[in-house]
Amino acid sequence: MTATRQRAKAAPHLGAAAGLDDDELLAMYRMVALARAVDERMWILNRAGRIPFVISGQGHEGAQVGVTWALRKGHDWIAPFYRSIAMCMTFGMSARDIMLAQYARASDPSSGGRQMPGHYGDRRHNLLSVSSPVATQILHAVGIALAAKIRGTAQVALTAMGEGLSNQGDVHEALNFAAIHKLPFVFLVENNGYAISVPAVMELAVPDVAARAAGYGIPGVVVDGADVLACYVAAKTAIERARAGDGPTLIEAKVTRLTGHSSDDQQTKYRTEEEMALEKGRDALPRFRDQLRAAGILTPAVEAALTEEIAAIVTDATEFAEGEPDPEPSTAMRWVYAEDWPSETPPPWGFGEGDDDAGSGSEGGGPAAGGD
Amino acid sequence: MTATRQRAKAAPHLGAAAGLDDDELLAMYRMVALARAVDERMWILNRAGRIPFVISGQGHEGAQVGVTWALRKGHDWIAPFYRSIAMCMTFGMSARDIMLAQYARASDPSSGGRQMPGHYGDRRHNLLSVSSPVATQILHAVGIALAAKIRGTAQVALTAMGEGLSNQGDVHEALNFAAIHKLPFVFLVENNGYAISVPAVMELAVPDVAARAAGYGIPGVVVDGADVLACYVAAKTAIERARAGDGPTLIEAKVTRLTGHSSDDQQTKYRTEEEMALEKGRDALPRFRDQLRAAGILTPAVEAALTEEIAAIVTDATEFAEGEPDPEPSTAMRWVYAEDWPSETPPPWGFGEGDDDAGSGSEGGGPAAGGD
Amino acid sequence: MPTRTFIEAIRETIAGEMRRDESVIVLGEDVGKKGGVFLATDGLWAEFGSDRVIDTPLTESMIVGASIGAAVNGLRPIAEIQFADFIHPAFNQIVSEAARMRYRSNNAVGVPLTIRAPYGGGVHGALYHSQSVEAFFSHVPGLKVVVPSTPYDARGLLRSSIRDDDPVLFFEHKKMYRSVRGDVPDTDYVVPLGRAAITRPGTQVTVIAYGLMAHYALEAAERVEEEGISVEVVDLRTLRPLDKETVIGSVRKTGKCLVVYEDNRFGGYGAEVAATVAEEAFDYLDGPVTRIAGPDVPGVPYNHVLEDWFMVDPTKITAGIRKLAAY
Amino acid sequence: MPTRTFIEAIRETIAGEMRRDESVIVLGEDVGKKGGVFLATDGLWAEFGSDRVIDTPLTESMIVGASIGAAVNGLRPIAEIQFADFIHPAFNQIVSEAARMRYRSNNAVGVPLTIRAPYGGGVHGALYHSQSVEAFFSHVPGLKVVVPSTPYDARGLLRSSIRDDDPVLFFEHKKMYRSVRGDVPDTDYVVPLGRAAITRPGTQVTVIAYGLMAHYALEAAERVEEEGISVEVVDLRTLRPLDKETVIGSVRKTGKCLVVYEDNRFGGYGAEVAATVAEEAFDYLDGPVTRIAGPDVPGVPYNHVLEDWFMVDPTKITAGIRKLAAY
Ligand SMILES: Cc1ncc(C[n+]2csc(CCOP(=O)(O)OP(=O)(O)O)c2C)c(N)n1
Ligand SMILES: Cc1ncc(C[n+]2csc(CCOP(=O)(O)OP(=O)(O)O)c2C)c(N)n1
Ligand SMILES: [Mg+2]
Ligand SMILES: [Mg+2]
Repeated sequence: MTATRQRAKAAPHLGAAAGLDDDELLAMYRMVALARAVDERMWILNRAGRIPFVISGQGHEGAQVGVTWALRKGHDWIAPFYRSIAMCMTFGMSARDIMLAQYARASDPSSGGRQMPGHYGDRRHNLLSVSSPVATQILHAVGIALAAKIRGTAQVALTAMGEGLSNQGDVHEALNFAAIHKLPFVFLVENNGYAISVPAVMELAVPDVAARAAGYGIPGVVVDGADVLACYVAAKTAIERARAGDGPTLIEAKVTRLTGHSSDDQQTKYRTEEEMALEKGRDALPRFRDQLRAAGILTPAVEAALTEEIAAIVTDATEFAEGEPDPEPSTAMRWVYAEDWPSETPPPWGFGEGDDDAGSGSEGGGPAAGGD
Repeated sequence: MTATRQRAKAAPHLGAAAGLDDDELLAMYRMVALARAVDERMWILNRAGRIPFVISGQGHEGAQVGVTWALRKGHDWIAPFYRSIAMCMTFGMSARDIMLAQYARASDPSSGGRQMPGHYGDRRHNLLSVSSPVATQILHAVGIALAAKIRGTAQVALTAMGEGLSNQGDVHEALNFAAIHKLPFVFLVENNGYAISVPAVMELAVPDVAARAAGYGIPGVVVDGADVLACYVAAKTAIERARAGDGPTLIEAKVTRLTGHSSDDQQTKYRTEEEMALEKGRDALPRFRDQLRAAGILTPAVEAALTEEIAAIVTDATEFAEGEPDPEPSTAMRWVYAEDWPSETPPPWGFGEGDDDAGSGSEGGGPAAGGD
Repeated sequence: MPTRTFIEAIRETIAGEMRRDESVIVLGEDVGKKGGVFLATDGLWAEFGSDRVIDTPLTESMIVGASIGAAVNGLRPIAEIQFADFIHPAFNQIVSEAARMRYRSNNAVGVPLTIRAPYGGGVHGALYHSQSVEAFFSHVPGLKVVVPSTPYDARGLLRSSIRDDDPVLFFEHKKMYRSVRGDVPDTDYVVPLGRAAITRPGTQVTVIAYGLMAHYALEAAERVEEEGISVEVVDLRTLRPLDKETVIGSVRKTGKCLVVYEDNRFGGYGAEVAATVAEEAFDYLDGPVTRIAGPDVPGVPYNHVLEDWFMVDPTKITAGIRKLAAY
Repeated sequence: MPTRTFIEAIRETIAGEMRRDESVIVLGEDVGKKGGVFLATDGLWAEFGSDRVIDTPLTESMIVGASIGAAVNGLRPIAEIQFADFIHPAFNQIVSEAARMRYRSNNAVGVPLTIRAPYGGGVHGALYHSQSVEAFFSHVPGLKVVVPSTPYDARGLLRSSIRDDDPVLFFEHKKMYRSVRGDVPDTDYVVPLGRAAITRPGTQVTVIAYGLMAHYALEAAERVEEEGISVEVVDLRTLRPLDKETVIGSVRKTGKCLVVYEDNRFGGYGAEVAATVAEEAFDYLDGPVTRIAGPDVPGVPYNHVLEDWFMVDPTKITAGIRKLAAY
């Protein structure tokens, strides 16, 4: 955070309404920019053939940083989803941690290289492990909130997902239960207008997912996901409400998906060039930058230092992850259960690295998996 | 329908607003009363040890008859639930058909004795077979509506269920899809305030299930389930809307459960005597009777004839079902698939009736299954 | 030693664990005031209150999913699924989430969760209140699956399950709830997961069973004893992890093996047992590993004639033993 | 004869059936404009319009449940589940509803529905984009389960599935989509459900496999041929109903049987095959029925080292054959 030290003078007012001082604003901006830089590097590595799959948070970072900033780190809980890079980083994961997941290294804190990139999680930071069959995590977050209430821990649990996922049955069951018991729970919907190729009008019959909140007797709030401070304020209100025992809130942040769904997706097949160009205007990163510049918080000197710092972090993270070892096959049967179970026997081929043509198959390599 | 012929003079106006003439009003009343009479007989048979299990529609009949009356018999579709006796009878099933299900006879049109009573269905009348894991049927009804739209059949599909079931994930997914495609679909929630022993406040955080409709951009209507004509009007509006291509409607009828959840349930454990006494006042049967009496449609002569007719129908149905044979074991492996499949082999014990101690077991008979 | 019905043993065990460890909670449909449709949780709501005995909405996926979350944040939930037949809406949460959380997080997060469900037929429950669902779950690495057959085992195994750090599916045959009684000591004993019991020693045929079928197997064994057939009965108790040692040991001794299960035969749990025995005891087999199991129709029919036809019972097992013994 | 990749054969078959029968519709996530994440439905939306090629919301239970209803009311839906791993939210609709509708209604209502799903590992898909789920569904009476291995069979079996009056689960190994090619005649042939194929005759060991493993089995058979081991390969093609005649016939001839599957070993589909063979060909067996299958961990790990360790491949099958042949 050297950058924050070099700032010349504090602009008045920008964070006032939100109760954030300039240091915090700059730290938030740094997080948005850092998450973006890590994300961009992932795509470069993918194109260069270094990592086989990327799923991105670009266009969602503002909402994620704004919302997460309002939680208590190391105390509250988050059940994230595959676009939650900025959220996970705001809540404690480092650029190295994210890169270790891209490379699926043994030291990857999310899964030890067992899961695809995008399936983040870090027990040290109360970030629950992401799975692929998405929307399930809303119930985990609700259960975490239930335990918080029963145990009296004053924790709040938050989950995030796309508008597409919010149509899954688990979301209905979760909101209903959380509302009945007034659980300390916040539901963030990051609505980017698409579920892979399916546009919002084919996913939902209402313009706002937030309209669903009324059916559970909870507040439903729509917020511009490109407005970091608005996201922060919405989250702060919801979290205070939750912590006070007044129950859950649904926050819908309208965001944009600046990339294809994943590195396996060709979005030009279902999205026009014009639309994609327009979407760039809804990106929180330049908007927040402009705000901070105008407020005099992000001076040229601060910005230059920050850019340099971020580049260094991303390069360090990449090089570190590149250099880390893959997991050993001998670890592959560990942690099926908490203990090793005598009758769960290894396969006849044991744990050897296998001879050279193991895994080759008659058919050669298959196509990369589409979707997430 | 002899009763309707003996009526002395038509009272003006009672059905006018609903567009129903006196003959129809009387026929509707007859159906409410008949369904009640069949239902009451089921309990008598259960107490007498003739049939092992009863699940009842008492308290729901007014809403069921009112709503179903607005559909086109033999054309539209219904996916009912276990309390839908009056609905199924209004749509074409006879008292005999219902009784055959109680006795699980071979000629039971619902399932040939394969399913528990309450799992009605009749392909001849476009009544879809009920299963136990409830709420699933909403998706079947939505699919029927989808086919109706694609095939251009001008059919409407309706499903019914309790407020408890409406919390299942399938309901969320179904309403969303039906709304997006403006399917000819009507969703009837029969809210009786309990899911077995769980009161509404523990099932839902809102007083009305209908509040959920807004989240799908469809109308949500609350109607007094003891008001047969109001139910009819609400359904008529919804069905016309559906048939016109304007999409689904959620109708919530506030009803009462006059019995325990089923013959296995002791409701005094979770419901006070006062509450149960009060609930009797919310019964559609006496209310509709009073309306028809006051309107001069249900004259003493008509009423007497009707009472007699209904008693005869119920007795006939019971005796008929009593006399019908059980299914043959030799049929037990039929209709796993449309055709008999050579490799699906019968068990080593074939299809014999088994010797005397077959099925006895060391433990004797078990307890009856609770719940539905 | 005190005598208990099967369901009493279960109820008291839950209460005992709740007294012993305040992180244990119970949730499910009608588990509160009503005490469960079979009364397995009767009295718990009065004793522990609505914070620890939670009547949920009618949503199985939520019951399991929220239990997973609660387990992650310090509780040990006991989730009741009203009937095993209604576990299917929770399939995704169990199979994708509970089973894989520890492995996918490389041991960062565990899910100490017990899911109880009444299973089994013979009680006029028809297609949807009679199912045996153990085959689905015992196939999934990361889950443990327990099916006790006696009040003693029910208590000891339920204790082990609740105290276990991984998700356990605990299936109780509903026909046994009130009809099976047995001695249950007042001590804090446990029956460890993953250990089968030889409930009757014998020399000529091994019968492998669990749950209600473990009783029927004993009865069949008694019947054929008069005919001079000596049967060893293995009650598996835990289906996953399977106690291969006991199973294979018994078959190596007797040379013949009959696997009995109530579920549909094709692809049922007994298929794995039969395949394992057929492979690992091959040199000791004096006859084919055979199976007596439920017919391959989509559920137990309701009508009593059809239900009797469906259900595996001591007579049908007896016939299977005779045939195998004569091989 | 024209040559097609596996996925081309599937895509053209769907298009052909849609042209032939206007009651055939396609629904699923991203099946429209995008043509599916694997492009299995590419071009259909342009040809048949959004009434018959429906991009659904991200809700698998709805996809299957609404398909059941549509099938009841005169359509023949082909539902796509984007990855077999995501079929679990639809488990209840498939197992409780689609499978049981005909039986529970005593043949009043049938469900002519085909559910397609890409399955299988070896493509860096990790725990949740690599699963084999056939064991769950082949256990359920009322469902048919098909796993083709060649473009020829894919076309013939998909035709049979779509035209079938019962629910069929049609699993396509995603690694084969573009890597497997083969001859596919332009005729309207069908491959009947329930018939296995002997894809390589042999005398000493029968290897039973399906899907991608049917290819690997052939490759392994070729490798051991040089060593003088003659292997017969049975490609099951339909897992339920199982073609017992072909399977048992082959094992009676060779006397040895190796069952190969990619799914977790314990309780996998191959357990049923092994148990059946062990029972019904007992007198002909010269060695134990053995299995080469996926290790018992909760999913295929992502990292390539671990994935290679997990995946059954020709080398691992070869080792299994050698060991069995030497028995
Ligand atoms: C249960 C399940 N079904 C399907 C998928 C495949 N899938 C992954 S992401 C996705 C679209 C999600 O869209 P949305 O929720 O809007 O999130 P976004 O990707 O737009 O941020 C789909 C269909 C999945 N992962 N899980
Ligand atoms: C999936 C599933 N879970 C549980 C049950 C057991 N069950 C049957 S009816 C019922 C309560 C239903 O309540 P509600 O929807 O309000 O309908 P009501 O019986 O009050 O008319 C329960 C829990 C079931 N049949 N299916
Ligand atoms: Mg989206
Ligand atoms: Mg109710």
